[in-house]
Amino acid sequence: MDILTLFVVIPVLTITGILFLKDTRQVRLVSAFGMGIQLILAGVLVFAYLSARNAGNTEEMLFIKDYLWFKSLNIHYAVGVDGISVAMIGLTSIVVFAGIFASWEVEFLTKEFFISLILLATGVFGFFISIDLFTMFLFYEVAVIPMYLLIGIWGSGPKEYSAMKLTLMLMGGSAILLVGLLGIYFNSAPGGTQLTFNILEISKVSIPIAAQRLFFPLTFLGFGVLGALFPFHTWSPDGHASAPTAVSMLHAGVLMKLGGYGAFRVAIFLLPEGAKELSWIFIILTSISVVYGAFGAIAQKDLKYINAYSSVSHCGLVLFAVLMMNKTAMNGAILQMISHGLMTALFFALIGMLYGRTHTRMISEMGGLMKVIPFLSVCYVIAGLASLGLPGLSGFVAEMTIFVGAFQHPELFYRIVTILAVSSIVITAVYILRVVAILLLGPTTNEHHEHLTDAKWFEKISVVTLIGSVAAIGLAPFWLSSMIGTSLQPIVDRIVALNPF
Amino acid sequence: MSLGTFLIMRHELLLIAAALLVLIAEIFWNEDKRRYISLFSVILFGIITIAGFLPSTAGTLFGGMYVTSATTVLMKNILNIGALLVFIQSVPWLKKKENSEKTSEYFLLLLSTLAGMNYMISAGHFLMFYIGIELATIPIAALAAFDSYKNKSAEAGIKLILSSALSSGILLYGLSMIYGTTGTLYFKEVAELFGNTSLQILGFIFFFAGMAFKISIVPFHLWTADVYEGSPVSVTSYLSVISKGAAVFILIILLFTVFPAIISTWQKTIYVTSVLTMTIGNLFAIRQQNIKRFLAFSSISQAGYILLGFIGGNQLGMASVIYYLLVYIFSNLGAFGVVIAISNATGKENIDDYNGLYHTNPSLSLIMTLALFSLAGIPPVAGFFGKFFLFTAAAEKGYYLLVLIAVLNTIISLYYYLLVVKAMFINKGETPVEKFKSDFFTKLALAICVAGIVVTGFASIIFEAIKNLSFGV
Amino acid sequence: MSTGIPVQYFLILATIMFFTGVYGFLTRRNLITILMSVELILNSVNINFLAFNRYLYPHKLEGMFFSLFVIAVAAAEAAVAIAIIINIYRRFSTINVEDASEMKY
Amino acid sequence: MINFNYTIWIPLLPFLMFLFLGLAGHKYFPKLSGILGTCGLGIITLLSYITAYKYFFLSEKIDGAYQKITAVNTVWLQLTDKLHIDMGILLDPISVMMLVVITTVSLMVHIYSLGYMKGEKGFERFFAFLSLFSFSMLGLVLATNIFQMYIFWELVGVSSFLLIGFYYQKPSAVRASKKAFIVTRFADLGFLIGILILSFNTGTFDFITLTDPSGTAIAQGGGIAFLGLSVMTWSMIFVFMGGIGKSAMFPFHIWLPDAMEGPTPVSALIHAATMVVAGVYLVARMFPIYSLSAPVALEVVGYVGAFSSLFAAVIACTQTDIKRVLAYSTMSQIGYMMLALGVSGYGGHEGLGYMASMFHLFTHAMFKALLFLGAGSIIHAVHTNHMTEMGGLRKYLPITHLTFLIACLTIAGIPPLSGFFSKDEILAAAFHSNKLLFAVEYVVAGLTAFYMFRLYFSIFWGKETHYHHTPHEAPATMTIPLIILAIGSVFSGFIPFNELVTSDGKGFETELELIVAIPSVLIGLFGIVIAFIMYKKESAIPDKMAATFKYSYKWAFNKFYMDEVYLFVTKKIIFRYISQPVAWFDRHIVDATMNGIASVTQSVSLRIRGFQSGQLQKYGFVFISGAILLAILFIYLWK
Repeated sequence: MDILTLFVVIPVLTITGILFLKDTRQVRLVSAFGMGIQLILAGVLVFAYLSARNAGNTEEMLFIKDYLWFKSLNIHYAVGVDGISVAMIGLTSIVVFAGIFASWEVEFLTKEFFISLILLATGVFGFFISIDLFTMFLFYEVAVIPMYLLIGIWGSGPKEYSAMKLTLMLMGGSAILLVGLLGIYFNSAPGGTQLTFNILEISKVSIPIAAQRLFFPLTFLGFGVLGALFPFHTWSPDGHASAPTAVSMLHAGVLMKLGGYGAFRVAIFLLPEGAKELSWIFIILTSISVVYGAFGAIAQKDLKYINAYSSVSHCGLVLFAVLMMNKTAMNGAILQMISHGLMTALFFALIGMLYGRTHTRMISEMGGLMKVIPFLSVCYVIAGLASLGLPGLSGFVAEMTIFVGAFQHPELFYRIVTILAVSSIVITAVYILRVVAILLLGPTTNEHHEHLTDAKWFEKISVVTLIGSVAAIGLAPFWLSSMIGTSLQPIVDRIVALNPF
Repeated sequence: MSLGTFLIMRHELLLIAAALLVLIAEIFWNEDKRRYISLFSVILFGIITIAGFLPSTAGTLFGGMYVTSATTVLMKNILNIGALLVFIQSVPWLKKKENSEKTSEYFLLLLSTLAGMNYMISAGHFLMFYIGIELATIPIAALAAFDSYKNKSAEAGIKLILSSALSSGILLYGLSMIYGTTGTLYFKEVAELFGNTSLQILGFIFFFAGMAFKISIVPFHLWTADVYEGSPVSVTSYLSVISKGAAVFILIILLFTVFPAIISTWQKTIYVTSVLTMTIGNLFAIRQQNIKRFLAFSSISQAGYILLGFIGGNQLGMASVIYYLLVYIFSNLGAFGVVIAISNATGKENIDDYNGLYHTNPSLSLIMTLALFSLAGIPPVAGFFGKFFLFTAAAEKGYYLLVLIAVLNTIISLYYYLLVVKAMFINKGETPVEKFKSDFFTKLALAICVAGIVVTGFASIIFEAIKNLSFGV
Repeated sequence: MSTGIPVQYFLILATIMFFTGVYGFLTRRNLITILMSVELILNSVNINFLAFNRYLYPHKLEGMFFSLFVIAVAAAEAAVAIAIIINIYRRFSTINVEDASEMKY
Repeated sequence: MINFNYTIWIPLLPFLMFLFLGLAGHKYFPKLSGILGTCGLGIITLLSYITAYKYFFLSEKIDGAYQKITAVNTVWLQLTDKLHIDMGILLDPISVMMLVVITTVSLMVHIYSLGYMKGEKGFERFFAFLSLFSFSMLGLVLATNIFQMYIFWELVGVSSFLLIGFYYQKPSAVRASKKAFIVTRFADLGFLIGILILSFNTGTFDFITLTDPSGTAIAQGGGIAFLGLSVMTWSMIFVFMGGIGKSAMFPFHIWLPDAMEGPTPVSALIHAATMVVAGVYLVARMFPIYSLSAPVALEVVGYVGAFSSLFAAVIACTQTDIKRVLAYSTMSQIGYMMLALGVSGYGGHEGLGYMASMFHLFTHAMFKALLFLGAGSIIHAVHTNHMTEMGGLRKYLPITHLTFLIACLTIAGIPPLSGFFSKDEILAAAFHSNKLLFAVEYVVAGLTAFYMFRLYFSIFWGKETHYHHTPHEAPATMTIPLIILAIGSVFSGFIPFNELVTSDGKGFETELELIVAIPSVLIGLFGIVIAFIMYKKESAIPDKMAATFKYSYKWAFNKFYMDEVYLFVTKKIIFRYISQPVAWFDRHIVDATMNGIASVTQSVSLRIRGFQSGQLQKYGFVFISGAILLAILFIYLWK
């Protein structure tokens, strides 16, 4: 068993283990144990990856394992990672780990909850390790579908409506994506050799330009829906608002990253010429996402809605950067995915914890919580500062990399929209501070909130894990950035070879 | 020509023998022993199913009227598996007091239809085909009206028999034109002599309409929902899976081997009808309250997806169609199995009645969910693979737009499948289905279905085997 | 090759019969009459087969045999249909086709 | 070469102190954290003085010019092949000077706070934040590249936010901190855009490369034009926008008066002496580019500075909150510094304005910190900010009174106090290059003297006010810093800035230009006299004056309604006319479209249900017509 497959096997084993348990406490412990192992495994993977690179291994992907699955269609179960996937796997395991602790107090159908949650995680891990489009797509859908139950059963508010909307829109995206993938597959051998789903092999041929024009928009749009591309983002506010804490964390933190990662790994990498030709359309859409999401967040009253719109804005930035098609911007996109993943998970975790205490998410009904629950409040402020791009926390690193990268684009149009996107940092500051000011600072407005208890141990584990990661990336971004940068080189080389700027 | 050559007709002969045995048992067994008729039939049929997998040789009989090949054997085996599941599932239903008198009739009729289907699939001549198709249809009308004390059942019976008579008429009318223009009814010869004249196309369209009726392709599908709703659940499941499957098999054989000359015409026909079928099927399914009617429309839209495998006329297409049917058998019978179990236990057949089912009968709900996800094409269950291959087959020939329409349709279908899932898991039932224990047969059938749903997808060997036995135009 | 009535006449007759049958199927309210209309359709098909066989392909008998089988199958079909119609009559106390429409939409 | 490696500890130590106090202080040693923080800062101050000594007196000069020394530099984040953000320490005259200023004032403020903040809730938090601020500010001035500067620029912004909002349960403090952060953030947007444009055109962030007067960066940037101005000009104007925000120049000054909601030591440190001069420092840091490659941008700097100084001085004359008066005075003085930069040239005697600006920055830090700490001492004693509620305090607070008087005299430009020298250099520089700005500065000089002494007389003389508790002098922890800073204010004018801190690093000769100096002293005295007449004793003159110039007084008193303008823009335009419509649009148009697709599907589904009528014959009809239609379609249309 290779190390990468373990990332799928361990969650599956955990699920199997949970299936045979009756006691809620044991279910929690087993989940935490399984995901703890997963976290350790991710650490091992990072270490193994870095040492392999240091040892001079310059292959595009490492730890490649390839098993023929469906011979007639040349479908393989093929896994492999480069720095980007390693980083994403790291992110996922952190968020999942934190998510387990954030949902420690789920009482209703606990067993089913953790099974669905870990199933979702399985899909995400599988997605990131796959280098075969078929398996990638398979895991992608595996990750999406448990959302329905997770939101529908354990959610709040208009949960059924939100769950349905979210599922249908995301599956709609994946439907469009499927056509794009099939298009790539059937154009993967213009020389008449065997068709393939393998990303690495497809990247070595150049798909006819007519096909690229057709399939780039489909593929990008397909992934874009999950990446909350305007105007297909509306599942996000409703979905996040209704979802239980851990699900919001996982969804905004990890699942939305599937969109960005896929757009980058498939749409841009495999169809670079089409991307180059048509990127302007999506650049406009993503720029709208970035600014529009931020403005949308200002006017919201519900904490989760604010964060959902903020995610639209931040994830828009990911797609925006990916479309800029240069190394720095793409590097920024990956960093932004990781950074946003961590901090939005942190946000949702905190919102969940606040909700668990105050039983409301309306900012107007809370106030002055800093005095009552200082630990959570300080964490909230830190999350906010990370979100608005404070240096020293991860958001800054990612955003600056994106902005500098995007601004290196040779065409004036792209630089001007970059300035537009840059302006989102101010709007972000406005809505973050608005919330912080109303929610945490000032006198305690609601007398029911005067005797709330601060974070419990498991909540602290969840939050501290996330803050630690956010700060680690923010303070010392070099290793992560260069790990991603090295992995981006082949992709960039390919893009540059095809589209000399 | 020795008697041994008849052995290539093994499937049909065994079925007929079994039918006779059941009949004999019915006649000679006394009241006490009759209780075992269903068990006897199931075991008998189980043996037949297993025997179907014994290696066999290809060949022809009756001067080419009967043709068998590895492909047809495969198709028959798939049908056998499905029919076996239906047999097992219907045992508890047959044990009910009102049905105990008619147990052997039920098996007898089912076995005859299955024999008809097998003949149809193995036909090398339109006469054999016609006899097969009628043998497969007429007894089913009797089965649809099986619940003779229920209005709906009678209505279903009459709707089925008259519609199918009309469709046979039209099919035959088309066939007569084909005969008139080619002068032969042998598949092989028709294929050679078929041109592209207007009369032949007219004949083909009429013929196609008759076949489309069996597969319930829009606009020839209208009988489906009513008959599915009215018939006893076991019969419905048989209709939706086995009858439909057999018709799909023969249609793909006919299109690929008899009508390759007018491939461009039938591709367009398929294009139009498949878009109509999935869309209309889905649109109707959205609103359904009766679970059987719901599954009827779902099965109509499934037929639309299946047509995607036809359209390319490629080997991959045929393989994906056969494979999808195998998956579809497991998935749909899984869903029907749950419906049957609940219907038998409580008589409830509405989606509303499923509210809160998970809290009383978790395993049934899970099986239902699995089956519905498979029907919707959600990984990692087999339905995902099935749909993926169908779409791949269509995309291989460049029908991207059709694939897009199809995948968008799957979203609608996902919506209504999720409605059922929602009912079971999320909705609070005021009078939920009580907790009940299923008997051995139900459990067995559902276990096989679940195993099928889970394994068929991952085990690539199944698809590869089917692919090797398939052929293109 | 016999002279006399040209083959077209048979075909026209068959077509008229076919559409009469269809018309009857669509308009008559009595289930038995509908069944008879179906028989009309099947018989028109028979005429087609026979005429084609006799006039165009006289050296083989495929059409002849086909129509024989069609007649036989039609009989079986009618038997089942009538049985069901009787059941309908028992349940609905009518054999008007429009009354057998409990299930719709 | 002298080894400057140890300078890494100068910013690092406060950072560690911040982490230490922030994470552990609350639980384990809430009382001790003040002492710890102060000791830490004391060490840094010592290091800074050593560094200054070594840099100015021991390091090697080339061609008589101080060299820019990169003491430490490491790549923090590689962006493109050429562009990388470094973290490092750059020593040159201005950064070393700033080092001294920051550590000195910061140390004073730390010591002062030990007394001032004693017993406050969140004592340890206060010192943690102060450490964070010190770290950020030191990082800012020591930055080796513009991006590092931006990073610390943001960090000082956030520490300022945290400190203004220190009394987080006070709604006005919360509002003020929010306002400060958002306004400066908006300005920083300009800074960032400026950096992007600059780096795109020059391919580097590095200060040494960028500001090398003979380097390629300066030569290149002037060439490319966009909308009539060179790209370099654009980028410098944008960069300056950041400076405007941080230094509270018009029109981004509105946060500064409100920022006085923070504890007074904070106002002294951040909003008087150090952070607010970051904008000046920024322009000085980029000065060669402004001067050589973007003269238009430099003019903008000059005019913005001049206007702000006049604007703020006028408002300061009408305010009654003593901290607000000081805040406007700060804004006015920074306007001076900006103006000085704006009129300066590069190199040698041309660079007089540059030198003067830095000089004034230095002296201003001393006397303004002194003023604020004095004000803090007063507030500490009488528990109010409003000078209308004070009077005759000279008896109760002798030390405060004396030091405050020194500071007032210094800011009024009375020789031989330090303010006289630095202000005189600025006036001289303006005199030689731009007479209009020169004239404005004369007016401002008079106004400054007037409002400072208005303040002084109202507080320490004027009517005898009755106090609840008899005011008493502050403890030694508070008075010692006052005394030290007063000494600094008196004597720092004699530091030979013309030898040490110049635009090109080379020293040059300056002499006192009497033609400029004498009128300026006179106008200062004139202002003092007027204030003496109006406020020495309780008199009706101020009210009469206010009545006479009713409208202009009202305008000035209401700060020319700038707050209202901002409120209008943010509340009305952004919130009501952009955000809410966006939110509405999202819910009711975009989302409704998505839901619309679903409901259309539903309604279509309902519409077509008639096909499934349950009537066998209708089914038959559809069947037949379907078959016939298909046939027609394929025989006649698509064949």
